[in-house]
Formats: sequence, structure tokens, C-alpha cells
Amino acid sequence: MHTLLSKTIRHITSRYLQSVKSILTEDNHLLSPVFAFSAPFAVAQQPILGIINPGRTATLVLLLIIFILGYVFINQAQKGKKFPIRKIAGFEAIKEAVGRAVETGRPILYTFAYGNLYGGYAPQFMAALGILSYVSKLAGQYDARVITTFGVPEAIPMVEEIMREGYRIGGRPDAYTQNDVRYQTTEQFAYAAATQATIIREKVATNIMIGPFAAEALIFAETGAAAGAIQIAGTARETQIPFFVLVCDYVLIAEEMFAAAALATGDESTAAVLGAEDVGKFISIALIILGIGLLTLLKVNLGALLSI
Amino acid sequence: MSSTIRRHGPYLTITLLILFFFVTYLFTTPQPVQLFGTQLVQWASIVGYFAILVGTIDIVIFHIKPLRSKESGQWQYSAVLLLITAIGLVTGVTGVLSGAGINYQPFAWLYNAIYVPSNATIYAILVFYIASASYRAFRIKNAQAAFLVLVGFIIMFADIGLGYVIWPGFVPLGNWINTYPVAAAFRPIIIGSGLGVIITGLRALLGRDVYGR
Amino acid sequence: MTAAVPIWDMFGLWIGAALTVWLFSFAFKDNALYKLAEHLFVGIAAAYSFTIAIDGILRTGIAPVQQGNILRIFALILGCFFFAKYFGKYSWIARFGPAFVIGVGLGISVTTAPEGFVLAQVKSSMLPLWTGDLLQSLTNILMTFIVLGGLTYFMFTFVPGIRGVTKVTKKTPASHLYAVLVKIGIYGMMIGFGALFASTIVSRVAYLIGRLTDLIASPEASIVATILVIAAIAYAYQHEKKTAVGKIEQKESKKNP
Amino acid sequence: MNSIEKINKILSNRQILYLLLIAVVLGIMLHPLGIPIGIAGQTRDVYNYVDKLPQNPKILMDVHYDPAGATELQPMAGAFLRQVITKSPKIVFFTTHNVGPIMFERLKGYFPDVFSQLKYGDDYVNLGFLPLAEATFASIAKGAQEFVAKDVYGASTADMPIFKVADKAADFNVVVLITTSTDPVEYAIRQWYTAYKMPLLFMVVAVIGPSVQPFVASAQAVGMLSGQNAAAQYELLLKKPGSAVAAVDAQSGAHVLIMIYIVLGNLIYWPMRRMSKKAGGKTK
Repeated sequence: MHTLLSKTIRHITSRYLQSVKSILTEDNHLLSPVFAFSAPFAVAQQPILGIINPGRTATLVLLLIIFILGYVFINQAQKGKKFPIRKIAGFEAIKEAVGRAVETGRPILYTFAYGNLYGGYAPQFMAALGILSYVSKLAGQYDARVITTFGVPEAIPMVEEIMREGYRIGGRPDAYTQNDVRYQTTEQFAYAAATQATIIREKVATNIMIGPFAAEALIFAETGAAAGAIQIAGTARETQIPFFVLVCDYVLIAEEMFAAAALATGDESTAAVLGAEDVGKFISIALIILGIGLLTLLKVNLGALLSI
Repeated sequence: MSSTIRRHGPYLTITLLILFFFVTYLFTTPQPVQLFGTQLVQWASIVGYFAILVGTIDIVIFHIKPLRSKESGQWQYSAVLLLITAIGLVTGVTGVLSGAGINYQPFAWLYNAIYVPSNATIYAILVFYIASASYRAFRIKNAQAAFLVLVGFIIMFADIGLGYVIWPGFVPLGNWINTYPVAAAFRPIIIGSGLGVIITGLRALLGRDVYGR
Repeated sequence: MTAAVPIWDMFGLWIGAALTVWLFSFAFKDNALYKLAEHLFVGIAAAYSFTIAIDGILRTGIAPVQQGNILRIFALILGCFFFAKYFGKYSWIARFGPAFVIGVGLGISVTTAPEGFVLAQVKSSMLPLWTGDLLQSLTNILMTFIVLGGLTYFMFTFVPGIRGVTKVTKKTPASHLYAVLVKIGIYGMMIGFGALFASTIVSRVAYLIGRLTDLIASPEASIVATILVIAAIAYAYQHEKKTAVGKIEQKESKKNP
Repeated sequence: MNSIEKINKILSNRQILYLLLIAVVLGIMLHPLGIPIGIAGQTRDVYNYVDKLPQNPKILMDVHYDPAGATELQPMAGAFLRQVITKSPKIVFFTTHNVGPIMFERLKGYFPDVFSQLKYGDDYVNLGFLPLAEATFASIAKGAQEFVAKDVYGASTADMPIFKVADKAADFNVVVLITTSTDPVEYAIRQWYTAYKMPLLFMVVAVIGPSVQPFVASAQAVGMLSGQNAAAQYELLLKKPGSAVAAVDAQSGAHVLIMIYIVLGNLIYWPMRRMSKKAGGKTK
């Protein structure tokens, strides 16, 4: 192996090095890599007001704004205030997708990745479970079969509960079978292979994939497309979104899945929390516009203020 | 009393820990408090090993079931899996206890012969999926897709040597796209995920579902 | 011992090559050898993870206690809570282990995310729209619009026109601006996704190159393994025809030619 | 069935495409073409940054990759070590990927020229596998030696000279994160850059490159190498071509095959869409 590799390297090197010489002297930046704020900001050395750690005032202010607003919004929501959520195409498509399964008489596959509930992906799993409750209710109403595959051991009892409840609300409590709740280990590719086999063997009509998928995203999406299933996908792992965008019929891009979960569960406090998050984005937009304005017109640096 | 601890204990633990780090990170605190914070993060990190142990045990339990019920077409594989796990555990734990660690020769042979090539191959399968997905999905169905395909092609040409031969400008153009528009495109997602973390923290502070119920 | 090593090394190479070919065969058709290879992989992975975790606990948990860092014993106790889930009566204890991990994890991420993920990104989005250099200025303007558009796209509740869902919505300047920004946001993201897709191809091809490099190293083993896997795939096709699923498939394909 | 449908059937036959792909990559690997490589600005930035590091730089390195990612990342790690070795560095290695310890041994075996110049315990140390958690990153920053009592070989870290100069966040001149996943990138941004302003240098697989770009653009990281092509460019800048340079020709071949398939797919897509519209069918 080493001889082959070194032979290859020697073969190419001789040709490369000729071109390298010229390349080395060129600058291949289209632009110089200098940003307005590429240099680290000067950080204050003394505690602010005597108690706040230097450089962390802006963090404190932002955290307090969102915490307080979030708390107020949740309280308002519990008192009956509505926080309407904008239309989300991927969410609305779920009805159509369930309908497709009913028409063809073939099952719906709902899968939500693998992992555990105490890592950073817990919110995505919880969103996936929220949307599952909606799907299982629809399936109960319209007489469709849902197969759930996943690799989250702690979620097994929750999924069973959600499915049973969904069929019960839909009026067909007897439609629930334990066999349709399939936990397939936390090992990435064991889970991937098992879910892929499920897509093929059960000839699913609808393939709903919502969760923090990693490399297996493409495997499921491709297999589902080959099986001719209508596909809805959602993930907040940005590295997998392109495949879903290209291969699937509807995609919940990043945070859309949390909004869809709020719509699916109808839980007003979840919607209220989304409202608080929107305030955060609104603050970001306002700061950016203000910062640009000050910088372009007055050459004043707002970024420095945020670094206190 | 004990039922109160059972139900509210975990949530209270989470709330108290978040408050502790909120205070110690943002405000000046005495040295002993800081040192206690260091202890806490060290413990939380080490506990991660135990989570791995539990995950392994779960996999073994998962494969004992088909072996017991002689599930057709599966139990033989489960048997193979349990056998290789047992061999691996015996050699591995022997190595660790003898002080040689994971470089204990029989264990090293096992992972070099089985684990390393399998791990690399199972990801390499994806090249086939991305190739067929490219043919079927990389289609200019509308303006958005056209945009995606165009950028994809420029980056592809910038990534490979052939692009440089066709037009040397592909390299700086690709570099420009990567450093400026692509950075801008993912920025809202990052800001969103940062806000998401804050919101999760708020929900946890209020004792709402972070995990389980 | 010295004589035994090359034999074992050879054996290891053969197994490695066989597993590589068998796992690759999955892309062509699910077959018995793939399943065998997959279960071997998962089995050894489980054993490996277990071993390395035990090793880690010894190095970072038990060794410090022996060296006098008594407080570290709390880490071990918290870790042992995880096992409570296998003992029905005490399974409630098992929730304290994850609770501690979640608490610390959120505690340190909630405090650092505002600056690291929000404010830093906001700060570097404050670009001067005119720098004196045309290309740089246009780049800054482009970036600004993409960022603002993306942020607008990810707003869900405070959106112009949303409260008039039931009524006929009137086009206001705000809703026009919103629509334009959302459109820019979508196109901006398409740039990102296009780049991501192209980059992914680089990675996946690199994996293939890595595997083929190893296969070339042991050509005999690769060829034998390939012949075996072709046989296994052929068997899988034959077997499928005999089974019920295969028969149904054949019937359906006759029905709908 | 008309001719277009026939062509589509052949092109969408996965098995044929897969075999073609293997044939192209294998063929070019056995008979390299020697296509020149252009060097991207981002790679040169990294090279220049490392070049400007002071003498005796203290370096923290997270070897977070598995055998699959090694094809892309091992050449980068090796090239970085080769560039920095002239400054007689002090390097603390650890890994948050469970296969990391194996990959470190392979890295060591693959670049003996580097490691023969370093003395274990004085110039470098390997802390072994630590769980992938945000707390791990925070713990390392607060003091690596106190956190890990014994190194990967079971030796006590307490009396290793390297930890006298490279232990806490403030000691390190640069942190190199070699990773296949975005998780450690996020943890590093939060626990290392935000909390301690440690200079981060990312070496990532191409898959996650673009999604890490905003951190580089906002100067939260000093630079990034993304993918096998960047590894090859880095090797060329060092004038020490290695396995990444050897692989770029096969990359070109595979890319061209995939691009041809994409173009053909689009050429076929439009007539087929027209046909199915005429037939009154729904397109998908």
C-alpha cells in the first residue's frame, strides 16, 4: 500500500510542483479577507458596576430580556392569550400525506433519528414527539396505519403512549399495536439499516422524517423516493437540510420544526415561547440595522458597545 | 416526601444548576465558588462515560430478545453480535485492568480488523446514495432549485483540480462564495439556534419538559 | 510470537477487506453477508465503547480519588444513578443522573450562547455598506440582505398580516417588505445549501477513496470477498422470489406493466 | 416506451451508476492524471497564521474523527504538525470521539518524522478519550491536568513537565479542532472562544464546512480547513505533498461523473415533464 501511495505521490508531485511555484506567488482571494470587525474587540478588564464580569454585560441584558419576556408570554398564554403562528407549508402537507396513505392503503412511516434525551438534541426529539402526536391523531381519524422507528431508548414509553392516545382520540383504540413502535438501537447505522428495511418491506406511502438526523438522512430520503413515497422531512441539523430540500416533497427547515411542533400540539405556552424567541430575532435585526446605519453614516462602532 | 423528591427532584436539580452557572458566569464570585463550579463541570463530563456504558448495555439487551424468541432471520445475527461483543469485552476489559489499556494486543487486533474498516466503509456507502440523489434530485424545477444547482456547480469546480484547469477563477470565486454569502446564509440559523438554547434554558428554569415527563 | 504476528496481520487484512466489500454490497442489494458484517460491526463497536468508557472512568474518576481528590467520588455516584433504570423499584433515581448532566450542560451553554451565537453574529453582520471598494461594498450589501432575510424567514409569531388570518388580508407596506425579505432569505439559504451539497460530495468521495486505498492494499482478499458477495446477492434475489413479499411484488408488476 | 424513457431507465439504474463510480475512482487512483490544484485564500490564511505563531507555541488538539473521516482529516493534522514542528511546540492531545485514541495512534504511525522530534511528557501528551459533552470542553479549559489524572497510557499526569506550561485556557496559543461533526465546534465556540477567547483553528470534513463558515467570518475562529481539497492545498503550500494530494485526481474524476449525471438528469427532465403533461399525468 505504501509503495503504491508513494509511487502515486511521486508521479503527481513532479507535475504539481511546477504549477505550485506560480500559484504560491499569486493571491487567490477575490477580496482581501478583512472584515469590518475582524479584530477581536477590546474587552473591559474591570468588573462593570463592581459585580458584573467584564465583557458579559450584553449577555446579561439579552438573557434577562428574553427570560422576562418569555415568562410574561407564557403567563399570558395560560390566561388565554393567543400567539398565532405563521403558515408552515411542511406542516400543512402532513394532512395531504396522511390522505395519500389512506388512499393507497399503505402505511405511514414516522422516524425521528437516534440519540438520547439528555444531550443537546433533546429539544428536537421533543418537537418530533409533538408532531408525532398530531400524525397519530390524524391516522386514527382517517384510518391509516403509522409505523414509528427511532433510536432513543428513553422515548419508548412516550412513543407508545402517544400512539395509543392518538388512535384513541381518533376513535380507533384497537388499531394500536405494539409492533408498530419500533425502537432500533442507538447505534447509528444499525438504526439506519433497520429503518431503511422498514421503508422497503412495508412499502410505505408516506415517509415523515423529523429529528436531528445525521448521515442517515440521505439514506432514508433516497430509499423513500425509490419506494415512491410522499416525503416530509424536518431537521435543525443544517448539514442535512440540503438533501431533504432536494429529495423530499416538503421540508421543515431548521426552526420551522419547532414552530410545527407548537402547531401540532396546540400548546399555547410553546407558541408563547416561540414569541419570545421572535423578540430575540427582532432585537438582532434592529441591532444589525442600527449598527449598519451608525457605521455607514456616522462611522460609529456599535459593536464595541455590545462587547462591554 | 419521597414522592415529592421523585417527581420534582430532577427539575429542581436542573433549575438550581442553571441558576448557579448563571450567577457564576455573569457576576464576580469568590474563589471557592468558582472552584466548586469547576468540580461540577468535571463531574458532568465524567458522568458521560456512564451514559456510554448504559447505551452499550441497551444494545446487548436489545439483541438478547430475538435470541430468546428465536425470531426467524434475526436470531442468528443477534447471536453473532453477542458473541463478538463478548469476545471484545473480555479482551478489552482484560487489557484495561492489566494496564495496557486499549493498546492491549488482542483487543487492538479486533478493532483494527473489524471496527476500523467497518466504520470507514459504512460511511463510504453514502457516496453511492449521493451520486444517485444527484442524478434524480439535482434538477432545475424552479428558480430556487436553479440557484442551488448553480452554486453547487461553482463550488464543485472550485473544489476539484479540474475546475482550476478550466478556469483558474473558479478557486477565488468558490472561496468568495464560501467566505461571504454562505457565511451570511447560515448566520440566521446560528442566531436561531443560540436563541433556541436560551429558550430551552428558560423552559428548564420554569420546570417544563426538557426530557421525559 | 514473532512468527505468529504476520499471520494474524494477514488474517486481519483479509477480514478488513471482506467486511469492506460486504458492507459496500448493501448499496446494490441487501444480503446475508451485509447483515453479518453489520452485526459484527455493531457488536465490536459496543464492546469497544464499553471498554473505552471503563478505561475513562478509571483514568478520570477513580485515579483522582486514589490520589486524594475525594470530591471526585460524587461523579462516580452520579454516574451509578444511570444504572438504576434496570432496577424497576429504584428507576426514579435514574432520572437524577441525566438531570445533573442537563443542568450543568444547560447552565454553561445558556450563559455562553448569547454572546457566542447571537451577539457575535450580530456584531459581524454590522458591515459598512460603502467601503470605497465597489466589490467589497456590494458583498457587504449582499450579506446584509441575506442575513436580514434569513432572520425574517425564521420569525413565526410576530409577522405582518398574521392576525388577519380569518379576514381578507390587506396588503400593507409592512407585509410587502416582509414578503420580499422572506424571498431573499429563501434564496440566501439556497446558496448555503448548494455549497453544502457540493462540499458533501467531496467528503463522500473521500470516504470512497479511503476505502479503495485499503482494498488495493490486499487485492487477493478483495477479489475473494467480491466473489462471495456476488453469490450472496444472487441468493438474495432467488430467495426474494420464493418469499411472499416477492410473489406479491411479481403479481403487482404483472398487474401494472 | 420511447427513447427518452429508455435513456432515463438506464441512467436511473443505481447499480450501473455505482459500478461506474467505483471504476472511475479506482481507475484514476491506479493511473493518476496530475491535474494542478489552485490554492484557495482560506487555506493560505491558515498557513500564514500558523507561520506567524511564536516559538514554542502551546497547542491544544482535539482529535475528533473516526476512520471514515481520517481520509480527509489525517493529512490536515499531519501537515499542520509538520508546519509547526519547526517551532518546537508543546502539544496537548485529547479526543472526544470514542475512536479517537485509535486515530491518534494511526496519526503517530503515519507521521513518524514529526513524533520522533517530540518527547512524550515534555513536548506532547495524549489525554485519551473524554466524553463528547459541553462540560468536557469547559473542564479542559479550567485545567487539563487536574481534570485527567492519568493519560491514555495509564501514566500519572501530575508530574509531566508539559502541564507546567500548557494546562489552562490562557496558556494555549492556538486550539486545533479536527472534527467530523458540528457538535464539538459549537461547544468550542461557547466554552473556549466565548468564555476564554482561545484562538480556534478548525479542520473539518467538507460536509460541515459551510455550516461552520459563519464562525470563521465573525472572527470567532482564526481559520478553517475544510475537506480533502483544502488538505491537498495545505500540503502543497508546505511543499510536502502527501495522501491528500494523491487523492485529488480521483476526486476530480468522481466529481465529473456526478456532474455529467446531473446535467443529463436535467436534459432528460424537461422533455419528460412535457411528455407527462401532454399525457395529463402529474409530475413528481
